Amino acid sequence: MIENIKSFLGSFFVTGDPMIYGADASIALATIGIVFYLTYFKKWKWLWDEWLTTVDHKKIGIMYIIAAILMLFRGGVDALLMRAQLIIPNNTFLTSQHYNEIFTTHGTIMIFFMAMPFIFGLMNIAIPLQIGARDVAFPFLNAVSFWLFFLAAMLFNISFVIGGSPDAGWTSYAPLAGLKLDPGVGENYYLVALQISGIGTLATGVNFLVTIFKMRAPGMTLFKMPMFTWSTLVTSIIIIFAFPVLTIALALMSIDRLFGAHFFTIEAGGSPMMWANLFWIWGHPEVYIVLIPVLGIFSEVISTFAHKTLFGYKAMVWSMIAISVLSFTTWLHHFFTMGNTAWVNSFFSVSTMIIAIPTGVKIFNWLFTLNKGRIEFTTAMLWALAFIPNFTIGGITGVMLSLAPADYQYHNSYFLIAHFHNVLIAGTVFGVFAGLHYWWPKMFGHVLNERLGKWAFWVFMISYNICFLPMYFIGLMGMTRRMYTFPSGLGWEPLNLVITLGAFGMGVGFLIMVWMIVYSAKYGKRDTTGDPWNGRTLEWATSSPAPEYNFAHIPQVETVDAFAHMKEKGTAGNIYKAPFQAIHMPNDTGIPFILSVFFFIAGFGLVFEWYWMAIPGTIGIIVSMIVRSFKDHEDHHHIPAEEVEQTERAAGRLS
Amino acid sequence: MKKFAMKLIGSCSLLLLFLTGCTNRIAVLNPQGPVARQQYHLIIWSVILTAFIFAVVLIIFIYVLVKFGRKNNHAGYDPNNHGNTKLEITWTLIPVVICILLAVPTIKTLFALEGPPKPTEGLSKKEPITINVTSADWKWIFRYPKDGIQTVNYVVIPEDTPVKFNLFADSAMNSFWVPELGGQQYTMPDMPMKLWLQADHVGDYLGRSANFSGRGFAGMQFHVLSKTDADYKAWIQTIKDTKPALTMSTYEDLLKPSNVKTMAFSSYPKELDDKDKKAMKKMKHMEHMDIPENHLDLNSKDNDMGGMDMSNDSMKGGK
Amino acid sequence: MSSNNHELNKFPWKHVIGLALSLILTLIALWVVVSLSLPTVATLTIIVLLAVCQAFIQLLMFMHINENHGRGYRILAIAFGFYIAVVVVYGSLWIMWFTV
Amino acid sequence: METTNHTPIEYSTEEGSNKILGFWVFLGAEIVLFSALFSVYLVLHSHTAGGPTSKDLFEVKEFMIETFLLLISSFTCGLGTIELRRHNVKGLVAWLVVTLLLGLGFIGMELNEFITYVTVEHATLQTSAFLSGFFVLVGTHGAHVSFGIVWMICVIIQLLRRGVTPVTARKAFIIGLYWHFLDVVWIFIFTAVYLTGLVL
Ligand code: HEA
Ligand code: HEA
Ligand code: CUA
Ligand SMILES: [Cu+2]
Repeated sequence: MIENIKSFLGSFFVTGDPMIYGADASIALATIGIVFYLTYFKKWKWLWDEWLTTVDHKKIGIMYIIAAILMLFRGGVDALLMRAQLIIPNNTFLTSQHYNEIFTTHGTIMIFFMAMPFIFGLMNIAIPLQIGARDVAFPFLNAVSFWLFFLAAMLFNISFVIGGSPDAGWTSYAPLAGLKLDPGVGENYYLVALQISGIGTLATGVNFLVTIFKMRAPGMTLFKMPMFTWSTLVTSIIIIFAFPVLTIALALMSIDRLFGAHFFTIEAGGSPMMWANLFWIWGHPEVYIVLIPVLGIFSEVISTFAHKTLFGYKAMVWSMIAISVLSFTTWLHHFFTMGNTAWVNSFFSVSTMIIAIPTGVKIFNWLFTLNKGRIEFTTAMLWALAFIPNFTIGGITGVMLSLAPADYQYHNSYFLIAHFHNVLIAGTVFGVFAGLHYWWPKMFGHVLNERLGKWAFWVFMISYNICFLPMYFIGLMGMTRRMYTFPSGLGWEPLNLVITLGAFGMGVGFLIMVWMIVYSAKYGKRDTTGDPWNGRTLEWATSSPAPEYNFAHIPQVETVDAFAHMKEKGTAGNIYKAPFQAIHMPNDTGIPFILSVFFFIAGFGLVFEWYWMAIPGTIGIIVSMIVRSFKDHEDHHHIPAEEVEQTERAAGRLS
Repeated sequence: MKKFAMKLIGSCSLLLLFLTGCTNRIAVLNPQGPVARQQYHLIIWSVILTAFIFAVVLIIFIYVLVKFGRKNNHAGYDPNNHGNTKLEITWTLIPVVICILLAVPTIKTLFALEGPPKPTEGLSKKEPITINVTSADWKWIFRYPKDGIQTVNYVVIPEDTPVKFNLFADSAMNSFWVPELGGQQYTMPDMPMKLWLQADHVGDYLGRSANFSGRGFAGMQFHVLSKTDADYKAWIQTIKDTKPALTMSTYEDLLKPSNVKTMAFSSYPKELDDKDKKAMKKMKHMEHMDIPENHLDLNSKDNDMGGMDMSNDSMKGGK
Repeated sequence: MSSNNHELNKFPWKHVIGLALSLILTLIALWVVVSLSLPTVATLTIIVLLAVCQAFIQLLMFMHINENHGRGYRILAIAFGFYIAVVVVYGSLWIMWFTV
Repeated sequence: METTNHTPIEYSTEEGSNKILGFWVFLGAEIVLFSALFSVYLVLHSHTAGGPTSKDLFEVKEFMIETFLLLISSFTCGLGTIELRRHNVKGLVAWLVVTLLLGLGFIGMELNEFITYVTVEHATLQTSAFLSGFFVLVGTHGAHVSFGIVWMICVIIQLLRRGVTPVTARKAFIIGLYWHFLDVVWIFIFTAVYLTGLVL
């Protein structure tokens, strides 16, 4: 009996590695610490009332961003561990198995649990404010999306200590990821966690699409929307039409693994290549899902700090629409080397390089927004400016990859690794950092420290180039990705060393940034006007942080850059002019959280194929949905006019 | 801002440095055969065009920052400058032209790579040879159907001769890559593939798997030795004379997950040849995937290796 | 019980026609497959076209895709969905059937 | 073209019309979801691994009855929507119940079909890639229908309890859209799986 329990625990918890015991201990300590803190300071009720049950888009946005920064840390530690292993040839710091798990979780976490949630967080913060709305179209669904993402991220992360992490790469190619070659539970974690967070992502897409289509302030026609709103609209469309394919791919692989079907197996006619096909039908649009929103952020930041209206507004919009339509016709460029006919490869080569054209249009429009501007070098602006050359490097190497015969030489080498970090970091990461600095005052009512921010910027940006530029060359030298170690004597040593140093430099940059956030929370300059940057769009028209109802009166929009126009005309004050009216707002609810906990339970059960756990979890999901269906007609309340008046007065807006 | 610009210029010149000098350590930029050379030309062509684009972006970028970024000097500030149709058309058309300039050689090269490479200038045309390659966990197995020998983790080819590599996989996918001789192709368990390569000269070229296949992946490295015709023939004879024969059970042991050193065998069981052949026949006739299952029989490990019956297509289910 | 809109009190012709059409198209498709021995490609083309017609019948006759209240957005969503569906199905078949 | 010159009750609130649009968008996503399943099925159709083929399995009579059941249920569901717009709870509920029964009939037949395949023909999910594709594609549709039945029951209960309000009307309208949509999907299954299975 005791032996049984022992051997069960031995396989349940990952054992045998001091690093993992360290992780076990720190997770346990952190959990105890948090529980103690909440109990001691009697914060449980606060946590539940203010956060776990909230449907306020601003709070949900903040939670997304906190979670994303934590995941950036986790993914970053993974990256640093990998780089530490590759600092010298034939290193034995990590075993092969451990390294494989680490790059898999690094890629997966960075894309699914860092990049996307960070972006969703900023969307949540900014979109309803930018379009002059009181909330998103479906606040309840919004909370569901967040909690599904959050609990899926937790599910994915516990794989590190319970059962073992996935080890077949973030692309999880069959047959390597199939049951026969990868029998552990790690791959199940990948499948189940991504499935759960994917559902949340799809819901986010629908939510923001409807929000932008239907909830804009009067007068804001589509072509008067701020650029971040446009980019969110386009992104939502890509999400809605790309994610179902991932849902299917994951589901089929799960059915293969759990129920012995033969979609991607080697036996019984399965087609491993079909996995690659499905994965990339989703996967290529996915890279634009994490890129296009930040293009919107850059447009906002560049036009704000060049103190100019955006150059070529219409071209900016149409190029994003073109990218979204084209993004669905290029997926094969990820497997040019799988024996396709020359016709197939030709088609996808050309369809891929065509994307350079609309992207280029955007680059030049930003450059000409800066032209004749009055450029103010705030930290947010620095991130946006650094984006332009750095992303262009990633973009043009993308075009080099798109030439299929040349890709035969680049594919899966460090050249590819360099390409996608150049676009993902110079694009997505710089973008969310710019957005974080830009909207921070709107979220918390104080400005981030500029001096520390600039330090973080320079350290991170320079290290980033030191880290990723050499990768192009080491790739051309023949080093492939996913090698847990490399032999000496091939001339790879110096470059690998430089790359690792760059990676740790980025770590330092990240630490400065964390310090900056902590420091600013204490000493940051308060933003009393609600408009710290002399902004151009409606989010700056309300106080910082915005009141629960966002705007006392829904603004009336006449032009692009609506708020700049209002300030010129002197009508900006209309938004908080007495008399006030009662405002209709959605109620807080615990159902999204509870529903997602059931998803977690069902998911954990599936990972271990414990149906005694998965089935009750599923029943819990269905019951939560039915309960919601029977209660959803009573989920609103009104904020009385007097309370609106008090709030506005407290924000110093009424004399 | 100056610092920033300096750094960018610095990294650019670094790029140039790498492209001009010391390329012989950079395998991809050191092509040793016609296939790699075609790809190399395409790569250089694309580097020139994209570098041009990058230069344009960089110049405008530095110009606007220097001109409009200086403190306290706002000459030329024009907050209402919001578009210029002529400019916008220009920067749409130039990339279009560049895309066309890239697309045409890409498509030409793709079709050219379908067949055996044309002989390198100044060298005579020779009959192609065929080598069957199987990736297993985690090693490369090479079979010479004409000479009946097998090697592991190294392969010898005659110089200046087109070699058709037929690619198979046991278990996971891998990718067969010898950068100095040419770009890669996957080996896939459900699907036979081919890759033409050719070495112009005698030499030792390093190859490795480019597609992750599990724990032993980093060790999936092999050497391609290119020899003169006479040396090649002599080598084959030596292998035949001095190396042991491969039995089916040794072969099955070989397929088990492990990293191994180089090996050679003077002969291998005929079944393996039949399997390779059968798979390839299916590839040729594979107008579409409407072919009986397990067209790569090599993978149905559990079928009866002794009594392979070619007329019977019944190795269903791999069980 | 009654509505002031006279449209609603009429016999539901649209729905009846929709049903009749869908039944007829279904039977035609079956007939093409079972009784006509056309070349495979022709048969498949015809039945796929018939299915697309049926989809339109459902959308127009039953699902009110064409009535007011945000018609543009609705049609956009469905049209984009069809675009992606065609790309996914056709693209996958092209890639997966004609490889090597 | 429908000329509705008044606003139907399900669209009468902002929430109602947002949710209906949201549901259409969701249907757009469902189109893609099924298209991915269709492409998998079609690619794997010939990968029978020596197991039964589509010609061995499909019975014209069976799948025609299934098709008619669904087509008619789509019609009755549409009649329900007309009653909804007449604010006639009884009529609406009656048609929904008819729809539901037809749907149950369909599910019953499909289950029966699956059970026959598994027990009589020994054609299971695990037999071949083709059958994996078949069971999962057709099964996903069946699961949608079953989910629709549970959902419709919930809507009927709410209609009976609360009558036609903007909230219940919106729900009744949306379940109608869902049901018609599943009919569209079935038409493609009928075409690409069953009829095609007789040809290829
Ligand atoms: C944010 C993410 C992001 C973005 C934006 C891009 C953008 C692009 N990517 Fe990248 N890509 C990835 C993330 C991204 N990619 C990832 C993660 C992978 C690897 C996945 C894996 O295997 O794990 C990958 C892999 C990848 C491959 C597969 C390579 C291989 O596996 O062998 C290819 C091949 O064509 C490619 C091409 C492109 C192209 C052409 C663009 C274009 O969109 C770039 C367009 C931009 C520009 C070109 C710059 C600006 C334009 C101008 C200044 C105008 C004029 C320019 C010209 C005419 C050249 N990418
Ligand atoms: C948005 C996405 C994103 C981001 C931001 C990053 C960020 C980084 N990535 Fe990567 N990466 C991917 C997406 C991303 N990556 C993907 C998709 C893959 C493919 C995976 C696969 O093959 O399946 C990949 C793969 C990948 C590889 C290839 C591994 C291999 O194939 O063998 C490498 C190697 O150097 C690497 C490095 C880095 C580094 C150094 C960073 C740096 O930017 C990280 C910056 C560092 C921090 C932010 C850390 C902060 C932490 C501290 C300061 C704490 C210090 C504490 C300790 C050391 C204990 N990444
Ligand atoms: Cu893949 Cu044949
Ligand atoms: Cu891509």
